[in-house]
Amino acid sequence: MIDKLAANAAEAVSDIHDGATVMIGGFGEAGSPIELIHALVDHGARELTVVSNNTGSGRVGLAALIANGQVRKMVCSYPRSANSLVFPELFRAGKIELELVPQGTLAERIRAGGAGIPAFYTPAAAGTRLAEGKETRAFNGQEYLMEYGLRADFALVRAERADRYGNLVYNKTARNFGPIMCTAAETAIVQVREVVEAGGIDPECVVTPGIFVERLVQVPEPAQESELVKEGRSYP
Amino acid sequence: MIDKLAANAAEAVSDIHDGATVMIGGFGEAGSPIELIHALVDHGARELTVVSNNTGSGRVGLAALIANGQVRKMVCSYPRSANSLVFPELFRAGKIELELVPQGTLAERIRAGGAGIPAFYTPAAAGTRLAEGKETRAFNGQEYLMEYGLRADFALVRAERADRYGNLVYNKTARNFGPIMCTAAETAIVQVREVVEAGGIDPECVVTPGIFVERLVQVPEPAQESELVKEGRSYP
Amino acid sequence: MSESSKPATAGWTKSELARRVAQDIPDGACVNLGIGMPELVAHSLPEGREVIFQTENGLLGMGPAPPEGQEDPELINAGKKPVTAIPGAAYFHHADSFTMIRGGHIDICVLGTMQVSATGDLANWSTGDPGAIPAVGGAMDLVAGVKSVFVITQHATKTGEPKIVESCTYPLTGKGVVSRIYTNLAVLDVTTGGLVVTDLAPGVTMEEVREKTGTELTDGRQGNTAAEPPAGTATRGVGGNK
Amino acid sequence: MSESSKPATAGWTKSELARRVAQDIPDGACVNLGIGMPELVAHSLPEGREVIFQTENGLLGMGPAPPEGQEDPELINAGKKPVTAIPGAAYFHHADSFTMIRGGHIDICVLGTMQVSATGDLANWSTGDPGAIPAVGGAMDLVAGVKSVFVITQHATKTGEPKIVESCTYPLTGKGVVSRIYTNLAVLDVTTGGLVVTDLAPGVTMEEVREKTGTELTDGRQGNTAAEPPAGTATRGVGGNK
Repeated sequence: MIDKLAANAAEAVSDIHDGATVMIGGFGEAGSPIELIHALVDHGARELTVVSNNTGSGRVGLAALIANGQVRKMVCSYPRSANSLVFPELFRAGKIELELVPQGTLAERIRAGGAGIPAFYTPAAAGTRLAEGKETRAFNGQEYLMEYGLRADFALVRAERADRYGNLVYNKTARNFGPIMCTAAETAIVQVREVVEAGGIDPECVVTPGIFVERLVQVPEPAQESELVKEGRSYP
Repeated sequence: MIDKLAANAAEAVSDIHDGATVMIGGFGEAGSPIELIHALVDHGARELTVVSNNTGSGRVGLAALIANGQVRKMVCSYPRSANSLVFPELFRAGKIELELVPQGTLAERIRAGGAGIPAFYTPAAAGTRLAEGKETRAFNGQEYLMEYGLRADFALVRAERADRYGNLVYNKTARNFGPIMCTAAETAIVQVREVVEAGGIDPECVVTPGIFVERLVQVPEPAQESELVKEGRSYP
Repeated sequence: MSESSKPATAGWTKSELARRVAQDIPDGACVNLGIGMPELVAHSLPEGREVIFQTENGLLGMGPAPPEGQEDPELINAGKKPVTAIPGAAYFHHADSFTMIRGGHIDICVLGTMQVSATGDLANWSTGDPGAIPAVGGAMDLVAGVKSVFVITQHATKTGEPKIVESCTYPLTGKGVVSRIYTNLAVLDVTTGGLVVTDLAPGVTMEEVREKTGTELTDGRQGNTAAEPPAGTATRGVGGNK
Repeated sequence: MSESSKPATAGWTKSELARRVAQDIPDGACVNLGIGMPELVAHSLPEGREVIFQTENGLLGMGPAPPEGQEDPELINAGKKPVTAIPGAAYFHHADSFTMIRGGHIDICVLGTMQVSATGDLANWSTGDPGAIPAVGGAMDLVAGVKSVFVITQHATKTGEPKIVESCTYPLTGKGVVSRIYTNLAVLDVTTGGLVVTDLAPGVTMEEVREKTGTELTDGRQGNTAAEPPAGTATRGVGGNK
């Protein structure tokens, strides 16, 4: 019987290897799989390339992973925000690389990676500094950049509910990058609040079909990143 | 107040002009917007380019539109099927053009057109007769074809339920090309069985957000193409 | 003839400016608002006008901020602040969100800026300072894909430097992407013939606007090509893209 | 020493062949079945093996045909025949469906064929006859994207022409895409060293297979590199991609 549920977060992330590319869902704290990230901190894999829209806040979640020196390179659209302390410090010190990608291009590159599209053209960033070194091409007189599909060894994603096949639904704007990251990773690892019986999710309302999910971890009451930051917590 | 509901199918298709490109949803009869197509037969616009997976069956729906001499060119993946009579006859007589596109490439071209992607690369059809005349490019040692995004002046789509904003849900495998065609057309015209109040569709379950839909027509009991074909009916 | 001796405080306040922008957003439009001053536009729509707000982090039909205590950390806007969803809203993932944006499905986006040029170049993401952490977010996708890009900004910087310039010195967000500029002093259309002033804030003169602008301006107010209208009678010739 | 004098009816029946294919589909696999003979595979799985079927027209978790009278014209497979959905199924649109297919998320597809070559070229969409209506459907996307492409076919045409050939004469569906060929006579792996026979149907000899094949074959049955095993003892060395 197909059952993708892992015993816990530690088991789910245990084969993430040094040098892996890891996509991490979330837009700010919304959709950030904080328990999976903390398990990855405990696990200790290093030299990671992390693809995520932001770089975390405070010293928990993604920021803790970065603070712990496990990340060699970030691929993201917006690496600074109100409580983002760790990344800016390491970046200024030259201790972490950054590939800055416009948010829509980041999303489309991930989607392309998952869909078997090796490259596509986008108008975003044409004529700007972020076009430097990129191939350009005109279609109907407008300039476009060629961008490559992006794939990862692992994705860490947070969703609301799953069945044993890995079918997923999300919660509100915590959906963001989760569905496309599941498609673009060899191994998509998803933490969910709730696991239901097969058939417990309306097949018309499935957002991520189970084919894109390899492992599930149930975390009924995930920590709230902003609360931890407010309390001045750090991980580990 | 935003309300996209048109009085009837005739009104909804009344500005489809001669020479227009029209995407028509459906995989076989599932999702085929038969009442909108019949309204387009009545309306009479000619020299149309029609993008649709198939070419209809019998002498109703899409087959009736073709039989009526309104279609200059079909863009589709599978123009023949058990009851497909009209297209093969006209095609052999040289009276209709065909652009044959692999089904996944067709879907991706429509999706790209709707997403502002002018072109992309796909492995499908590389090294085959359908690659003739197409630009190829190698990525990681594999050969890909460059394919262009596809847009249309109009889309005719069938969905299950809508609210006044044009948010849509579909029914089972009748979903097929509908959601992507809505994104790729200047004017997406959708026939639905049911119209509900704003808020009557769970925002987590909306398949086509209303931004992609321009007009709605309510058809509570659409005709079933296969039934009409079985009865030997033709339209008009 | 100079009126530059008028107090520098003449012009629209931020909330008046937001209302001035909102006035040009047609009924039924789909609009994306940038972070900061653009967000004020949502609360400034004329009575009876229904506008749909999209936020690129995955919500169409964004409503106002929730009452205190009812914030949901999983229901936020692009600025990561708590919002609500209207009846008839839809959630979607990031690739679908940027299908809306890049695919030309959003009618208007309203963005703040650091500089905007005579040809509609926009610079609003980086000072180019080598010590700064570069962060672009969705701005480059928005300006590349949304049908009309409105800029809302103070006419000049706090130190009096023009933000409307012949050519941007800051790194660009997009080339030739801005349709219209709303400042505390004036409304300017970006045309193939350069910037055209179509409206002045009450008490503001063309001379003052010209003095505070780093590029040439045409006076395109209705009935005026060069002369000043009597104060307070500036007609509003801009009706959005209705 | 030739055994070609055996009756031509030796080998697997269609349903035995479908079972032989099903035996190599590992537990938990996601599988797409082509129209026609491949559809038989769905009903031929060994007891206790859970396999998820995808149909490219928008359903993951396709179940068997419904009882007569309970057909739903909006719940069909790629062959446009009525099917059902299992508990835990999901519906999706065509772009998402081909994300599964092109993106390498489907483990196995089983397709019929007109010809297949020594290098795994597949020709199953067109005779190339100028009078034929060309129709390709999703076959080219499937062979380009699915991890393992299994072909299920009669070993030869009705008129006795080999379908397994040195090089296809019909227009290709894809180049070098086939992993394994299942015929009424044998199972053949496509390897960089050419076609390798890994299993024979009961009562079928290597000689017979070679005679009916248009290209060279290696005998790769366990314990055999060239010699024939005693009839009926052909071991089954192929365990799918478990």
